[in-house]
Amino acid sequence: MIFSLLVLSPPSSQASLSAYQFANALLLEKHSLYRVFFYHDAAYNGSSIQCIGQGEFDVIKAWDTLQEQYEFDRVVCIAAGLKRGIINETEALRYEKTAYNLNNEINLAGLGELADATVKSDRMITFGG
Amino acid sequence: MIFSLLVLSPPSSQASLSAYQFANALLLEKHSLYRVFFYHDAAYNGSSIQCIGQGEFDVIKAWDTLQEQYEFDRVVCIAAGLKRGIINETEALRYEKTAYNLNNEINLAGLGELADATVKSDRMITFGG
Amino acid sequence: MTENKKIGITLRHAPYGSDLAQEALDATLAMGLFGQQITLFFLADGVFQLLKSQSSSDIHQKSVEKQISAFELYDIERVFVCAQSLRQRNIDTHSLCIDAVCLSAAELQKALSTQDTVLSF
Amino acid sequence: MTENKKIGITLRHAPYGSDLAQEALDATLAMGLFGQQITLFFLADGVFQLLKSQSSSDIHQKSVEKQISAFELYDIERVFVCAQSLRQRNIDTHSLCIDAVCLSAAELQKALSTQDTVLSF
Amino acid sequence: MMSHAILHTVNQSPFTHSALEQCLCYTQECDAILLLENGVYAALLTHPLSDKLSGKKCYAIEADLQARGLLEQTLASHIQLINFTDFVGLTTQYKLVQSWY
Amino acid sequence: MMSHAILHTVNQSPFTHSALEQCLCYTQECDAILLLENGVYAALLTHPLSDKLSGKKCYAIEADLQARGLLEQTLASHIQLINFTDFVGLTTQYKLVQSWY
Repeated sequence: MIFSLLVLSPPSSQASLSAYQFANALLLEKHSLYRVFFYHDAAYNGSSIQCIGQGEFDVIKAWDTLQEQYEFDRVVCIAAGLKRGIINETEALRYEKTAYNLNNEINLAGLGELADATVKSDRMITFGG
Repeated sequence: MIFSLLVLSPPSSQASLSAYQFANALLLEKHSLYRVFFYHDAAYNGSSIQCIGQGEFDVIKAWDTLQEQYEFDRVVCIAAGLKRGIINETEALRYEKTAYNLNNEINLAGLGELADATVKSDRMITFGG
Repeated sequence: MTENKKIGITLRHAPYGSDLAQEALDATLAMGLFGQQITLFFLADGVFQLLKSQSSSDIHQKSVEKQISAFELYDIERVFVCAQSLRQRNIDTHSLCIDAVCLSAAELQKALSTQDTVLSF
Repeated sequence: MTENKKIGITLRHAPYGSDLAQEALDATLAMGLFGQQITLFFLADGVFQLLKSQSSSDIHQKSVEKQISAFELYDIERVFVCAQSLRQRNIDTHSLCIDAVCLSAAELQKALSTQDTVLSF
Repeated sequence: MMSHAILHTVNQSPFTHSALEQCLCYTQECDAILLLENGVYAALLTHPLSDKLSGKKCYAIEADLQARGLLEQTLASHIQLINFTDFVGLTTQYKLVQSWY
Repeated sequence: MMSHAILHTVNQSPFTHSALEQCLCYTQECDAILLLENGVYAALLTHPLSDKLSGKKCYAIEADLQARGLLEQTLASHIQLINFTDFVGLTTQYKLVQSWY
């Protein structure tokens, strides 16, 4: 089956870990993952500059590793990302910000990508809270 | 009276606005504000690269403006900031990150600053949720 | 996106306490824009989003009521609201800012189960 | 910090669902380190933090039980837990990982009101 | 100033979250309760804790009621509507502030 | 695959949050409920919705019970403990997944 995930929770919430664990499990089961759409405070899962202590789990890095093994799309909603300070170089220039922090493996894109994923996937699972 | 605030909520939560409105009101009433300590997901209130649309309220910028008018301390807990990707130049170098995004008016400091504020203030008010 | 799917969107959170309700409505309008067949389910505290006379400028947030009033422009016409949730909160249907269809919990469950997919806000 | 204040810390959230409980306990230990006179109040779902036999490696989080076991080292000895919250959750005091003093809601209210300040987690 | 009284703030909807219920559990006679943000939905008359609340000194942030369209609804009459300046004043009158969220 | 059945996920503690109560309101016979994260506290026997839950097909993520020390407690016997692979399997068996959080 084709899955997509809508993630709404920041890394501090276990729901963002559950989303990753669900993605990992479905890919191991030979299902395919079309897109993971990070919205609301889940936009913070798009950072590239989180500093995780040794021995602690880095959920963003875990997504990176999963994406190296399997093909799927990771998107941070551009509107959600902008207002939370998760931006790429283009937006940093446009808004005259001194830095950008979007993870290289993630796209900043509009809500159309959520609509597209909802239509093209057999299952859309929401992780919130 | 001397106040300090412990803020636990991200900018997406109204509690972070309430903290600002409370600070603004107490300063107008000629009380003094010793420290605002951003902890847990409130660390995200330390970003300098949020991009807020025209006509929308930017709570981080509002804190900046308030701090220009009155003297008080704004601290993001360093442990909370590091794991959430709210870092200054020093930490970016230490952790070999490509960017840093901490607001210039905010210090990254340890929980001792929370203990200090709790002891030195007549009132410590928590804004969470 | 040529397929046409029945997409249910559940909205269960009170507005303003966090911006989840606003962002959920933004997503709803975007789904409408992309020509999908959308049904909205306002449940539990989500019914508070539908109240008339919201005036949120003093708390510096954009009005959820205004977002909801734009539904028609986006061809979002199937709007269900939970009668029991309204009753528990003492909200009369005259206090709602749009014409929503009041359904019982059982009817809502049934309507939800006929969707092809659901986004849970 | 020469002053010595009576600082109450209320802990009301279940562990692991978010890292709030962990961060609250980190703050608690830091307050202890700074030699303040601390009293902890485990209320409502906060009592779940005190359960024995937590094993959180499979959900990739550090153990709240371990943090709590460090209280003694930090001279945090006044630990109150709400008897009613335990009872509602069917938790026996033998299932707790530290010796906490069980108090009624009224006693807890009274103990809280004698603090000089409170941090609400 | 009330030397042993507590100001309790509640910012979650009583229809969804137990914050107010918890608060009422640990509140004594001389304490006061301030409803703000989504906590102001407790000013509606019908929620299950309305009776319990009516015995307490209770305040609510008016701007939060206004934002949510609640000023047009039937509200508990004993709840006093205030602004943030009043909120600051309350925190100076009570020795402690406990936040329920 | 059950063509009109829904898998409901609940990740909030039933002692603090109404997510499970809301879920039970909109659940029919053929639906199933999956408890995860703080939702697994609903596996404790004493919470007020325990009876209602016992009539439903119910699952819980074992790692979440283990993390919270709940495997040592008395749990509702009809709840089936599963892992994330099983969770994925369930989502393929039910047409829809509604998340209560």
